[in-house]
Amino acid sequence: MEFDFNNPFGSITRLLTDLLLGLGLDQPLVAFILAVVGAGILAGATLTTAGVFNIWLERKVGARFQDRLGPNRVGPFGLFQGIADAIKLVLKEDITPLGADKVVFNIAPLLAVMSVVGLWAVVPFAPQLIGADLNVGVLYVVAIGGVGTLSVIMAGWSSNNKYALLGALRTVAMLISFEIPMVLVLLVPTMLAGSMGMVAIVDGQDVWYLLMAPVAALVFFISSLAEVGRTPFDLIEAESEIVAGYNIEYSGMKFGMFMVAEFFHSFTIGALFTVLFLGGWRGPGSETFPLLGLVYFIAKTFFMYFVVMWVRYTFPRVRIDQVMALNWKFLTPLALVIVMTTAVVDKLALEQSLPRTPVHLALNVALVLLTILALQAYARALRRKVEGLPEPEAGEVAGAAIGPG
Amino acid sequence: MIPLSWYLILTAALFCVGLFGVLSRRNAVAILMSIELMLNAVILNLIVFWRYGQPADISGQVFALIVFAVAASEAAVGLALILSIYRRRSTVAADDINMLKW
Amino acid sequence: MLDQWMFVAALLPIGLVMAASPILAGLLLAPRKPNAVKLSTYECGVETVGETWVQFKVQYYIYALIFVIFDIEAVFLFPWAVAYNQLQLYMVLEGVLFILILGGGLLYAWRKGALEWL
Amino acid sequence: MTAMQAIFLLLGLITFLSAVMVVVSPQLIHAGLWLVLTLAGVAGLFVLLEAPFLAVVQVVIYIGAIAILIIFAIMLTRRMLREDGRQYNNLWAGAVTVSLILFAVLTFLVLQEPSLAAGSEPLQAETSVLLQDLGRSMVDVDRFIIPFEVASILLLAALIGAIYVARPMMASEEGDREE
Repeated sequence: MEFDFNNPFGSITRLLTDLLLGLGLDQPLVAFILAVVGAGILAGATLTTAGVFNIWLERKVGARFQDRLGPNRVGPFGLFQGIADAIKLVLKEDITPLGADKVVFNIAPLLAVMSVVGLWAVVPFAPQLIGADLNVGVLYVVAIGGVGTLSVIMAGWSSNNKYALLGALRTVAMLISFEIPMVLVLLVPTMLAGSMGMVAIVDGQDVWYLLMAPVAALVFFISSLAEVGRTPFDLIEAESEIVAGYNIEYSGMKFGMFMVAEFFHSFTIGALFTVLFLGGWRGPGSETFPLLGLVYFIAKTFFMYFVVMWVRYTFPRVRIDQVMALNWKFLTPLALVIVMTTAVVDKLALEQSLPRTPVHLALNVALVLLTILALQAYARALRRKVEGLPEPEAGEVAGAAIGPG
Repeated sequence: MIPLSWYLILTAALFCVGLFGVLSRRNAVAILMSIELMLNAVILNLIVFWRYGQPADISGQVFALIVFAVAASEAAVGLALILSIYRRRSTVAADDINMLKW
Repeated sequence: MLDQWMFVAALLPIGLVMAASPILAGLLLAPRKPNAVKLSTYECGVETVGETWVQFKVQYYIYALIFVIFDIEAVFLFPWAVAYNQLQLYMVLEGVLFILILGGGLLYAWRKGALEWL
Repeated sequence: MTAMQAIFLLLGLITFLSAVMVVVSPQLIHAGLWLVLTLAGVAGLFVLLEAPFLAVVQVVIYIGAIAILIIFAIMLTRRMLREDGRQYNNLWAGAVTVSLILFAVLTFLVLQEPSLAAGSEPLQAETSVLLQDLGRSMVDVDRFIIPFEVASILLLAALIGAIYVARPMMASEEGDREE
């Protein structure tokens, strides 16, 4: 069989399949072996990128934002800093506190990593290069994210530490709250592509969904930032309030796993955003040269990752009551409105045979204007209320976070 | 292939485990968890019969989805009631909650 | 269909193993000298008072409650969104009605102050 | 035994054993975590039954939402449980008997019926086509539009009811702080 350069990834799979079949193995067994090998490569490559390269990148970029140099001692430009850190973490003593629930305590970091690695199963890197083209891809992403929530609760509960438990409850409350607008706006790409499969969503993006649904993209971006627990939503690690959050009792490599999961997750956000709203691997020439598609995908992903870092080093942390209010009183209603209007307007546009993209853009502009007006009215009402009342106590909210415990 | 009877025996087992939990646990939250087990057995059974009976007709899946909604509503309201009783009576043991006795 | 899921079934355990292997390496390489102070609960050096199980606020439960309801709503809408291209206008409007009914629930929660972080 | 049967047995075993652990764990949080494993096993069985949508729905709703709700409730009612050693009521022996008898009867009935030994036919349509059919049927006036809208009203009722029940607790907590 000759190698088809227009379809390199499909060809490699076929070559390997033929090779293994030639060894006299059964068809299902070959499929299983290929799945295991592919999964191993995928998990290894992404985890190494996240654990070693991304942490270096983030520290370097963060340093530049703050007018520092960042890591520059180990290797060229400090590139091997991540490896040095990993070695250090491996050599650290691993402490399991007294009174901890050992089994749950040890499973929690594993689940945290697994929940992020699992997300990559449905990410299409290039044409024909996807782990599993599930036709429920979008919901699968949400489902695997739920496992991450579970790992937080397990870590916080098993540590037998007040701060860990408090941090975990807070984190979980925030994670599940932000899941709602995220799931709701995921309906928009699903609706536009007519499928939940990631490949179908990428194929449907002749025009990037960022242009057709910018507000939905923004809501998705904000809520996924909160899902990762990145600044401005890093209440998970709010040192000044709850020491260090749910992973306070973890040390050594177990803590390292939580950290890898977090960095990996914010990188994954970039990839998911790319697939859902930035056209995935699509770009000029990517149809004929799939390798170019891979390059586009990686470039877009790293760009989105850069935006995540940009946000992180630009905005201050938000208070927990503000975060919750932002979610329940702003993002959730907005997401509901987006879903409803997109559904109706798109159907109307199709029936009147109007061009889809301008109609959607007009809808989004109108939505933004209405949102601004609503926010203005809300702010005015709030100001009137505050001016009518005496000044609220400053310590009220900080004290409220802990509750009558 | 997997015989239909295997699935049915498994769901029967799940249901009976749940039944045992409902009948014997003292803690109201544990009873609720057992009810969730039973509901899950039911949903699994619905899907099994959909798959082995009439896979072309989607109604089995619709039915299962509605049961999901019912299960979630039941859990939400049930747990709220348990919490409320706990606040008043400081107990979650089902056999101590006997205000409606007479 | 099932060979797609086989990849997921392979990836999730591999993710677990990849997370477990550095931890196991740590078990082999790292020193192990536990003592009572090291193993005690970390609270910034302050002695732990009382049990871990302080009473938590009901507000956490209420958020989880509203979350459950809206999660199910979104899940119900996904098949509707997948079939969107084949739907007629009145069918789309039925989906909108579904959202509006639950939007009423959000409004109720808002009015009752259930969304406030106290 | 085929590979499918082996996978089924493995998943079934995980599901069943963790279900047993749910009802026997003395510590409620552990019971909750075992419940999560049971639910995951059932989700795996859904995949095996070629209902991938229900599998992810099972994970999203049950593991991601209901299990979290239950764990929150356990944490909020924790104070009582730890002192309270007795996990079973006086009926437990009867409960074991009833459950075992029911299981025996059901198994007996299932094994009696020869038509139940058959395997499944392959699906006629792609699962994605089925998913579209599912979506269409839920808003089609001739099919399941009433259950669909009633489900939303049910959810609304559950939301309002649960908030109505839970609100006095919030009010009392506010009172606590002011004291």
